[in-house]
Amino acid sequence: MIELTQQPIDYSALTESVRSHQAGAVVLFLGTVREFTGEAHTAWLEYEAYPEMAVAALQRLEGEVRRRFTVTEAAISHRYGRLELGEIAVAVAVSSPHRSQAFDAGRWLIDTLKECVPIWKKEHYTDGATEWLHPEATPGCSQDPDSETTREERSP
Amino acid sequence: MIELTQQPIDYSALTESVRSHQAGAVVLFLGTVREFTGEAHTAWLEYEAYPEMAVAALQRLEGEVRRRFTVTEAAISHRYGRLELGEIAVAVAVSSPHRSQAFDAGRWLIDTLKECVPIWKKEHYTDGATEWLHPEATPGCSQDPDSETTREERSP
Amino acid sequence: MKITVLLFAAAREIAGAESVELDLPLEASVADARAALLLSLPGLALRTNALLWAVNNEYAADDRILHSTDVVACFPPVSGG
Amino acid sequence: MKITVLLFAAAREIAGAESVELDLPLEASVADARAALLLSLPGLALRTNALLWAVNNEYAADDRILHSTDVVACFPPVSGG
Repeated sequence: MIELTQQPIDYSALTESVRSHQAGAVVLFLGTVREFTGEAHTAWLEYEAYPEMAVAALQRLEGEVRRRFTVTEAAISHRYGRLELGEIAVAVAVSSPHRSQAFDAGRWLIDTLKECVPIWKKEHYTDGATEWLHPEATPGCSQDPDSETTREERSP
Repeated sequence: MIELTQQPIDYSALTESVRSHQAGAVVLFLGTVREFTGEAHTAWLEYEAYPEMAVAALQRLEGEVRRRFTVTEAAISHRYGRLELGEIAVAVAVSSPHRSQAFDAGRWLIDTLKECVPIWKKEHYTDGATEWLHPEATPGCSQDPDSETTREERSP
Repeated sequence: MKITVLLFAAAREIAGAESVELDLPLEASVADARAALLLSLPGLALRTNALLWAVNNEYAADDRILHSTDVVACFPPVSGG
Repeated sequence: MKITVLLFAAAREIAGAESVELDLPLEASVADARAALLLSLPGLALRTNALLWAVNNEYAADDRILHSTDVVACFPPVSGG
Protein backbone atom coordinates (compact mmCIF):
# COMPACT_ATOMS: atom_id res chain seq x y z
CA MET A 1 0.00 0.00 0.00
CA ILE A 2 1.38 3.33 -1.14
CA GLU A 3 -0.09 6.73 -0.32
CA LEU A 4 0.88 10.34 -1.01
CA THR A 5 -1.62 12.54 0.76
CA GLN A 6 -2.36 16.03 2.02
CA GLN A 7 -4.50 14.59 4.85
CA PRO A 8 -3.28 13.44 8.29
CA ILE A 9 -1.74 9.96 8.12
CA ASP A 10 -3.74 7.15 9.75
CA TYR A 11 -0.84 5.00 10.98
CA SER A 12 -3.16 2.45 12.62
CA ALA A 13 -4.77 1.69 9.26
CA LEU A 14 -1.30 1.44 7.72
CA THR A 15 -0.18 -0.96 10.46
CA GLU A 16 -3.32 -3.09 10.14
CA SER A 17 -2.66 -3.34 6.39
CA VAL A 18 0.64 -5.19 6.99
CA ARG A 19 -0.46 -7.50 9.83
CA SER A 20 -0.68 -11.15 8.78
CA HIS A 21 -0.79 -14.64 10.30
CA GLN A 22 2.39 -15.31 8.32
CA ALA A 23 4.24 -12.54 10.15
CA GLY A 24 5.49 -12.64 13.74
CA ALA A 25 6.89 -9.12 13.66
CA VAL A 26 5.66 -5.69 12.61
CA VAL A 27 7.79 -2.54 12.61
CA LEU A 28 6.22 0.89 12.18
CA PHE A 29 8.28 4.04 11.74
CA LEU A 30 6.79 7.53 12.07
CA GLY A 31 8.62 10.69 11.07
CA THR A 32 7.12 13.61 13.00
CA VAL A 33 7.63 17.37 12.98
CA ARG A 34 10.24 18.19 15.63
CA GLU A 35 10.20 21.56 17.38
CA PHE A 36 13.93 22.09 17.89
CA THR A 37 16.96 21.25 15.74
CA GLY A 38 19.88 22.54 17.76
CA GLU A 39 19.08 26.21 18.36
CA ALA A 40 16.64 26.44 15.46
CA HIS A 41 13.04 26.67 16.61
CA THR A 42 10.56 25.34 14.05
CA ALA A 43 7.07 26.86 13.88
CA TRP A 44 5.73 24.62 11.11
CA LEU A 45 6.89 22.75 8.03
CA GLU A 46 5.90 22.80 4.41
CA TYR A 47 6.42 19.69 2.29
CA GLU A 48 6.40 20.01 -1.48
CA ALA A 49 6.13 16.92 -3.67
CA TYR A 50 6.57 16.09 -7.35
CA PRO A 51 3.50 13.88 -7.07
CA GLU A 52 3.72 11.71 -10.21
CA MET A 53 7.39 10.87 -9.70
CA ALA A 54 7.01 10.53 -5.91
CA VAL A 55 4.26 7.93 -6.28
CA ALA A 56 6.36 6.04 -8.85
CA ALA A 57 9.35 6.14 -6.48
CA LEU A 58 7.28 4.91 -3.52
CA GLN A 59 5.93 2.03 -5.61
CA ARG A 60 9.45 1.10 -6.64
CA LEU A 61 10.55 1.14 -2.99
CA GLU A 62 7.70 -1.13 -2.00
CA GLY A 63 8.74 -3.65 -4.65
CA GLU A 64 12.43 -3.35 -3.85
CA VAL A 65 12.01 -3.94 -0.11
CA ARG A 66 10.25 -7.22 -0.90
CA ARG A 67 13.17 -8.30 -3.08
CA ARG A 68 15.85 -7.31 -0.58
CA PHE A 69 14.26 -8.57 2.66
CA THR A 70 11.99 -11.34 3.86
CA VAL A 71 8.99 -9.07 4.04
CA THR A 72 5.40 -10.28 4.29
CA GLU A 73 3.77 -6.89 3.66
CA ALA A 74 5.00 -3.32 3.33
CA ALA A 75 3.17 0.00 3.32
CA ILE A 76 4.27 3.64 3.02
CA SER A 77 2.37 6.88 3.44
CA HIS A 78 3.91 10.33 2.93
CA ARG A 79 2.08 13.56 3.60
CA TYR A 80 2.71 16.92 1.94
CA GLY A 81 1.48 20.47 2.37
CA ARG A 82 1.61 22.33 5.69
CA LEU A 83 2.38 20.29 8.82
CA GLU A 84 2.22 21.52 12.40
CA LEU A 85 4.56 20.52 15.25
CA GLY A 86 4.20 16.87 16.21
CA GLU A 87 2.28 15.89 13.09
CA ILE A 88 3.28 12.82 11.11
CA ALA A 89 5.07 13.50 7.82
CA VAL A 90 5.81 9.90 6.89
CA ALA A 91 4.83 6.43 8.08
CA VAL A 92 6.45 3.18 7.01
CA ALA A 93 5.15 -0.23 8.13
CA VAL A 94 6.57 -3.67 7.38
CA SER A 95 5.79 -7.17 8.58
CA SER A 96 8.09 -10.17 8.48
CA PRO A 97 8.18 -13.67 9.93
CA HIS A 98 11.00 -12.61 12.29
CA ARG A 99 11.86 -9.34 13.96
CA SER A 100 15.39 -8.87 12.67
CA GLN A 101 14.19 -8.68 9.06
CA ALA A 102 11.32 -6.38 10.04
CA PHE A 103 13.71 -3.90 11.67
CA ASP A 104 16.19 -4.08 8.79
CA ALA A 105 13.47 -3.65 6.16
CA GLY A 106 11.82 -0.74 7.98
CA ARG A 107 15.11 1.05 8.38
CA TRP A 108 16.11 0.49 4.77
CA LEU A 109 12.73 1.79 3.60
CA ILE A 110 12.87 5.08 5.47
CA ASP A 111 16.58 5.62 4.73
CA THR A 112 16.07 5.03 1.00
CA LEU A 113 12.86 7.05 0.90
CA LYS A 114 14.72 10.04 2.30
CA GLU A 115 17.41 9.68 -0.38
CA CYS A 116 15.26 9.03 -3.42
CA VAL A 117 11.65 10.19 -3.23
CA PRO A 118 11.17 13.68 -4.74
CA ILE A 119 9.71 15.50 -1.76
CA TRP A 120 11.23 18.63 -0.18
CA LYS A 121 10.90 20.16 3.23
CA LYS A 122 10.79 23.90 3.92
CA GLU A 123 11.35 25.00 7.49
CA HIS A 124 9.33 27.93 8.82
CA TYR A 125 11.05 29.12 11.97
CA THR A 126 9.47 30.97 14.87
CA ASP A 127 11.53 34.10 14.05
CA GLY A 128 9.86 34.26 10.61
CA ALA A 129 12.83 32.93 8.63
CA THR A 130 12.32 30.14 6.12
CA GLU A 131 14.75 27.59 4.72
CA TRP A 132 14.56 24.81 2.14
CA LEU A 133 16.41 21.80 3.47
CA HIS A 134 18.58 20.33 0.74
CA PRO A 135 21.04 17.67 1.73
CA GLU A 136 23.98 16.86 -0.50
CA ALA A 137 22.99 15.04 -3.67
CA THR A 138 23.12 11.27 -3.17
CA PRO A 139 24.72 9.70 -6.24
CA GLY A 140 22.85 6.43 -5.75
CA CYS A 141 19.51 7.94 -6.63
CA SER A 142 20.40 10.86 -8.82
CA GLN A 143 23.02 9.99 -11.42
CA ASP A 144 21.06 7.72 -13.72
CA PRO A 145 17.91 5.66 -13.71
CA ASP A 146 19.75 2.35 -13.17
CA SER A 147 22.08 3.48 -10.44
CA GLU A 148 19.71 2.70 -7.59
CA THR A 149 19.54 -0.92 -8.62
CA THR A 150 23.26 -1.04 -9.26
CA ARG A 151 24.09 0.32 -5.85
CA GLU A 152 21.72 -2.06 -4.16
CA GLU A 153 23.20 -5.07 -5.90
CA ARG A 154 26.60 -4.10 -4.59
CA SER A 155 25.38 -3.73 -1.01
CA PRO A 156 25.88 -6.65 1.40
CA MET B 1 4.47 3.49 30.40
CA ILE B 2 4.63 -0.18 31.36
CA GLU B 3 1.77 -2.65 31.06
CA LEU B 4 1.34 -6.39 31.67
CA THR B 5 -2.16 -7.30 30.65
CA GLN B 6 -4.51 -10.13 29.75
CA GLN B 7 -6.49 -7.81 27.45
CA PRO B 8 -5.75 -7.08 23.76
CA ILE B 9 -2.96 -4.51 23.40
CA ASP B 10 -3.97 -1.05 22.13
CA TYR B 11 -0.83 -0.19 20.16
CA SER B 12 -2.23 3.14 18.99
CA ALA B 13 -2.57 4.31 22.60
CA LEU B 14 0.96 3.06 23.27
CA THR B 15 2.28 4.95 20.23
CA GLU B 16 0.43 8.15 21.17
CA SER B 17 1.99 7.94 24.65
CA VAL B 18 5.51 8.32 23.19
CA ARG B 19 4.82 11.02 20.58
CA SER B 20 6.34 14.39 21.45
CA HIS B 21 7.28 17.69 19.84
CA GLN B 22 10.82 16.93 20.98
CA ALA B 23 10.93 13.73 18.92
CA GLY B 24 11.24 13.51 15.15
CA ALA B 25 11.08 9.72 15.07
CA VAL B 26 8.84 7.04 16.55
CA VAL B 27 9.48 3.30 16.22
CA LEU B 28 6.81 0.77 17.16
CA PHE B 29 7.47 -2.96 17.26
CA LEU B 30 4.66 -5.53 17.46
CA GLY B 31 5.25 -9.21 18.17
CA THR B 32 2.29 -11.17 16.78
CA VAL B 33 1.22 -14.83 16.85
CA ARG B 34 2.60 -16.50 13.72
CA GLU B 35 0.80 -19.46 12.19
CA PHE B 36 3.77 -21.44 10.83
CA THR B 37 7.29 -22.01 12.18
CA GLY B 38 8.89 -24.25 9.61
CA GLU B 39 6.57 -27.24 9.38
CA ALA B 40 5.01 -26.63 12.78
CA HIS B 41 1.44 -25.31 12.51
CA THR B 42 0.37 -23.25 15.51
CA ALA B 43 -3.29 -23.23 16.55
CA TRP B 44 -2.94 -20.81 19.45
CA LEU B 45 -0.43 -19.69 22.07
CA GLU B 46 -0.49 -19.53 25.81
CA TYR B 47 1.71 -17.01 27.60
CA GLU B 48 2.44 -17.48 31.29
CA ALA B 49 3.96 -14.66 33.34
CA TYR B 50 5.54 -14.26 36.77
CA PRO B 51 3.65 -10.99 37.11
CA GLU B 52 5.44 -9.27 40.01
CA MET B 53 8.89 -9.94 38.62
CA ALA B 54 7.83 -9.28 35.01
CA VAL B 55 6.53 -5.82 35.90
CA ALA B 56 9.74 -5.08 37.81
CA ALA B 57 11.80 -6.25 34.82
CA LEU B 58 9.78 -4.12 32.36
CA GLN B 59 10.22 -1.06 34.57
CA ARG B 60 13.94 -1.67 34.71
CA LEU B 61 14.07 -1.96 30.90
CA GLU B 62 12.22 1.32 30.50
CA GLY B 63 14.78 3.06 32.71
CA GLU B 64 17.73 1.33 31.09
CA VAL B 65 16.73 2.24 27.52
CA ARG B 66 16.67 5.89 28.54
CA ARG B 67 20.20 5.60 29.93
CA ARG B 68 21.59 3.75 26.92
CA PHE B 69 19.94 5.71 24.07
CA THR B 70 18.77 9.23 23.30
CA VAL B 71 15.16 8.36 23.94
CA THR B 72 12.41 10.93 24.46
CA GLU B 73 9.74 8.46 25.63
CA ALA B 74 9.47 4.68 25.84
CA ALA B 75 6.52 2.37 26.44
CA ILE B 76 6.10 -1.41 26.64
CA SER B 77 3.01 -3.59 26.84
CA HIS B 78 3.10 -7.40 27.14
CA ARG B 79 0.03 -9.58 27.08
CA TYR B 80 -0.38 -12.99 28.69
CA GLY B 81 -3.01 -15.73 28.74
CA ARG B 82 -4.40 -17.30 25.58
CA LEU B 83 -3.64 -15.60 22.25
CA GLU B 84 -5.09 -16.47 18.86
CA LEU B 85 -3.28 -16.34 15.51
CA GLY B 86 -2.35 -12.82 14.50
CA GLU B 87 -2.93 -11.31 17.93
CA ILE B 88 -0.34 -8.99 19.47
CA ALA B 89 1.73 -10.51 22.28
CA VAL B 90 4.04 -7.57 22.84
CA ALA B 91 4.29 -3.93 21.75
CA VAL B 92 7.29 -1.66 22.25
CA ALA B 93 7.24 2.02 21.30
CA VAL B 94 10.06 4.57 21.52
CA SER B 95 10.51 8.13 20.36
CA SER B 96 13.76 9.95 19.78
CA PRO B 97 14.92 13.19 18.17
CA HIS B 98 16.45 11.20 15.27
CA ARG B 99 15.51 7.94 13.59
CA SER B 100 18.74 6.03 14.07
CA GLN B 101 18.44 6.17 17.85
CA ALA B 102 14.74 5.26 17.69
CA PHE B 103 15.48 2.11 15.67
CA ASP B 104 18.41 1.14 17.89
CA ALA B 105 16.45 1.70 21.09
CA GLY B 106 13.39 -0.21 19.86
CA ARG B 107 15.49 -3.15 18.78
CA TRP B 108 17.43 -3.23 22.04
CA LEU B 109 14.19 -3.10 24.03
CA ILE B 110 12.56 -6.07 22.32
CA ASP B 111 15.80 -8.10 22.22
CA THR B 112 16.44 -7.54 25.92
CA LEU B 113 12.82 -8.10 26.86
CA LYS B 114 12.94 -11.51 25.21
CA GLU B 115 16.07 -12.40 27.16
CA CYS B 116 15.15 -11.09 30.58
CA VAL B 117 11.46 -10.69 31.31
CA PRO B 118 9.97 -13.77 33.06
CA ILE B 119 7.25 -14.71 30.59
CA TRP B 120 6.96 -18.09 28.85
CA LYS B 121 5.25 -19.18 25.67
CA LYS B 122 3.51 -22.53 25.22
CA GLU B 123 2.73 -23.58 21.66
CA HIS B 124 -0.53 -25.38 21.01
CA TYR B 125 -0.21 -27.00 17.58
CA THR B 126 -3.04 -27.89 15.24
CA ASP B 127 -2.27 -31.62 15.71
CA GLY B 128 -3.02 -31.30 19.43
CA ALA B 129 0.60 -31.38 20.59
CA THR B 130 1.85 -28.73 23.01
CA GLU B 131 5.35 -27.44 23.68
CA TRP B 132 6.89 -24.96 26.08
CA LEU B 133 9.44 -22.87 24.22
CA HIS B 134 12.59 -22.53 26.28
CA PRO B 135 15.60 -21.02 24.59
CA GLU B 136 19.05 -21.61 26.04
CA ALA B 137 19.64 -19.75 29.27
CA THR B 138 21.12 -16.31 28.60
CA PRO B 139 23.90 -15.67 31.12
CA GLY B 140 23.41 -11.91 30.93
CA CYS B 141 20.07 -12.00 32.65
CA SER B 142 20.18 -15.14 34.70
CA GLN B 143 23.44 -15.49 36.59
CA ASP B 144 23.16 -12.72 39.14
CA PRO B 145 21.22 -9.54 39.69
CA ASP B 146 24.09 -7.30 38.57
CA SER B 147 25.06 -9.16 35.45
CA GLU B 148 22.64 -7.37 33.15
CA THR B 149 24.19 -4.04 34.02
CA THR B 150 27.68 -5.46 33.77
CA ARG B 151 27.07 -6.85 30.32
CA GLU B 152 25.52 -3.63 29.12
CA GLU B 153 28.43 -1.55 30.32
CA ARG B 154 30.77 -3.70 28.29
CA SER B 155 28.70 -3.38 25.13
CA PRO B 156 29.71 -0.81 22.53
CA MET C 1 14.14 -22.54 57.68
CA LYS C 2 11.18 -23.08 55.38
CA ILE C 3 11.51 -21.56 51.91
CA THR C 4 8.63 -21.61 49.44
CA VAL C 5 9.83 -21.77 45.84
CA LEU C 6 7.44 -20.46 43.19
CA LEU C 7 7.49 -22.50 39.98
CA PHE C 8 6.56 -21.37 36.47
CA ALA C 9 5.97 -22.76 32.98
CA ALA C 10 7.46 -26.25 32.36
CA ALA C 11 8.86 -26.35 35.92
CA ARG C 12 5.35 -25.85 37.29
CA GLU C 13 3.91 -28.49 35.00
CA ILE C 14 6.59 -31.08 35.83
CA ALA C 15 6.13 -30.43 39.55
CA GLY C 16 2.37 -30.49 39.24
CA ALA C 17 2.25 -27.56 41.63
CA GLU C 18 2.63 -23.77 41.56
CA SER C 19 5.13 -23.88 44.42
CA VAL C 20 7.09 -26.29 46.58
CA GLU C 21 8.24 -25.88 50.16
CA LEU C 22 11.85 -26.68 51.01
CA ASP C 23 13.36 -27.18 54.46
CA LEU C 24 16.82 -25.58 54.31
CA PRO C 25 19.53 -24.83 56.87
CA LEU C 26 20.08 -21.21 57.89
CA GLU C 27 22.32 -19.35 55.44
CA ALA C 28 21.52 -21.82 52.68
CA SER C 29 22.37 -20.59 49.18
CA VAL C 30 20.52 -20.80 45.90
CA ALA C 31 22.75 -23.79 45.09
CA ASP C 32 21.53 -25.51 48.26
CA ALA C 33 17.94 -24.78 47.31
CA ARG C 34 18.56 -26.19 43.85
CA ALA C 35 19.93 -29.44 45.35
CA ALA C 36 17.01 -29.73 47.75
CA LEU C 37 14.51 -29.04 44.97
CA LEU C 38 15.96 -31.81 42.80
CA LEU C 39 15.82 -34.29 45.70
CA SER C 40 12.20 -33.35 46.22
CA LEU C 41 11.29 -33.30 42.50
CA PRO C 42 13.64 -35.57 40.52
CA GLY C 43 11.61 -34.93 37.38
CA LEU C 44 13.23 -31.49 37.17
CA ALA C 45 16.71 -33.06 36.96
CA LEU C 46 16.81 -33.04 33.20
CA ARG C 47 16.48 -29.29 33.37
CA THR C 48 18.99 -28.70 36.14
CA ASN C 49 21.36 -26.56 34.12
CA ALA C 50 18.65 -24.59 32.48
CA LEU C 51 16.60 -23.66 35.54
CA LEU C 52 16.92 -20.02 36.55
CA TRP C 53 16.42 -18.65 40.05
CA ALA C 54 15.07 -15.35 41.23
CA VAL C 55 15.06 -13.83 44.70
CA ASN C 56 12.78 -10.89 45.44
CA ASN C 57 12.02 -10.36 41.73
CA GLU C 58 15.64 -10.31 40.59
CA TYR C 59 17.73 -13.03 39.01
CA ALA C 60 19.98 -14.70 41.62
CA ALA C 61 23.30 -16.54 41.23
CA ASP C 62 24.11 -19.85 42.90
CA ASP C 63 26.02 -18.23 45.76
CA ARG C 64 23.17 -15.94 46.77
CA ILE C 65 22.36 -16.57 50.47
CA LEU C 66 18.66 -17.02 51.21
CA HIS C 67 16.71 -15.59 54.10
CA SER C 68 13.40 -16.85 55.42
CA THR C 69 11.60 -13.72 54.23
CA ASP C 70 12.88 -13.95 50.63
CA VAL C 71 10.46 -14.54 47.77
CA VAL C 72 12.16 -17.31 45.79
CA ALA C 73 11.22 -18.52 42.32
CA CYS C 74 12.57 -21.15 39.94
CA PHE C 75 11.77 -21.36 36.22
CA PRO C 76 13.13 -22.29 32.77
CA PRO C 77 14.72 -19.70 30.45
CA VAL C 78 12.18 -17.11 29.45
CA SER C 79 10.45 -17.07 26.05
CA GLY C 80 8.16 -14.06 26.03
CA GLY C 81 7.87 -11.45 23.31
CA MET D 1 12.53 21.17 -30.13
CA LYS D 2 10.67 22.72 -27.22
CA ILE D 3 11.18 21.05 -23.86
CA THR D 4 9.24 22.12 -20.77
CA VAL D 5 11.23 21.63 -17.57
CA LEU D 6 9.22 21.28 -14.37
CA LEU D 7 10.84 22.97 -11.38
CA PHE D 8 10.40 22.16 -7.68
CA ALA D 9 11.25 23.49 -4.24
CA ALA D 10 14.10 26.06 -4.17
CA ALA D 11 14.55 25.77 -7.95
CA ARG D 12 10.92 26.76 -8.43
CA GLU D 13 11.24 29.66 -6.01
CA ILE D 14 14.46 30.97 -7.59
CA ALA D 15 12.91 30.74 -11.06
CA GLY D 16 9.69 32.29 -9.87
CA ALA D 17 7.83 29.75 -12.02
CA GLU D 18 6.66 26.15 -11.84
CA SER D 19 8.23 25.38 -15.21
CA VAL D 20 10.42 26.89 -17.89
CA GLU D 21 10.42 26.23 -21.62
CA LEU D 22 13.75 25.54 -23.34
CA ASP D 23 14.47 25.55 -27.07
CA LEU D 24 16.92 22.69 -27.64
CA PRO D 25 18.41 21.04 -30.74
CA LEU D 26 17.22 17.56 -31.66
CA GLU D 27 19.05 14.85 -29.71
CA ALA D 28 19.97 17.30 -26.96
CA SER D 29 21.07 15.68 -23.71
CA VAL D 30 20.30 16.48 -20.08
CA ALA D 31 23.65 18.28 -19.98
CA ASP D 32 22.52 20.47 -22.87
CA ALA D 33 19.27 21.21 -21.08
CA ARG D 34 21.21 22.10 -17.94
CA ALA D 35 23.36 24.58 -19.88
CA ALA D 36 20.31 26.13 -21.56
CA LEU D 37 18.47 26.38 -18.23
CA LEU D 38 21.37 28.24 -16.61
CA LEU D 39 21.55 30.67 -19.53
CA SER D 40 17.85 31.29 -19.13
CA LEU D 41 17.91 31.45 -15.31
CA PRO D 42 21.36 32.51 -14.06
CA GLY D 43 20.02 32.57 -10.50
CA LEU D 44 20.15 28.81 -10.49
CA ALA D 45 23.89 28.81 -11.18
CA LEU D 46 24.86 28.60 -7.55
CA ARG D 47 23.06 25.28 -7.41
CA THR D 48 24.41 23.88 -10.67
CA ASN D 49 26.14 20.89 -9.15
CA ALA D 50 23.33 20.06 -6.79
CA LEU D 51 20.42 20.18 -9.24
CA LEU D 52 19.01 16.78 -10.12
CA TRP D 53 17.21 15.88 -13.33
CA ALA D 54 14.40 13.46 -13.98
CA VAL D 55 12.96 12.24 -17.27
CA ASN D 56 9.59 10.50 -17.30
CA ASN D 57 9.59 10.14 -13.48
CA GLU D 58 13.05 8.59 -13.24
CA TYR D 59 16.36 10.19 -12.33
CA ALA D 60 18.40 10.92 -15.46
CA ALA D 61 22.15 11.25 -15.98
CA ASP D 62 23.83 14.04 -17.96
CA ASP D 63 24.17 11.90 -21.10
CA ARG D 64 20.50 11.02 -21.30
CA ILE D 65 19.15 12.07 -24.74
CA LEU D 66 15.88 14.00 -24.62
CA HIS D 67 12.88 13.59 -26.89
CA SER D 68 10.16 16.13 -27.46
CA THR D 69 7.57 13.93 -25.70
CA ASP D 70 9.66 13.48 -22.51
CA VAL D 71 8.44 14.86 -19.20
CA VAL D 72 11.52 16.62 -17.83
CA ALA D 73 12.01 17.95 -14.30
CA CYS D 74 14.81 19.69 -12.44
CA PHE D 75 15.07 20.04 -8.66
CA PRO D 76 17.45 20.17 -5.67
CA PRO D 77 18.38 17.06 -3.64
CA VAL D 78 15.31 15.67 -1.93
CA SER D 79 14.57 16.17 1.77
CA GLY D 80 11.34 14.34 2.50
CA GLY D 81 10.66 11.93 5.34
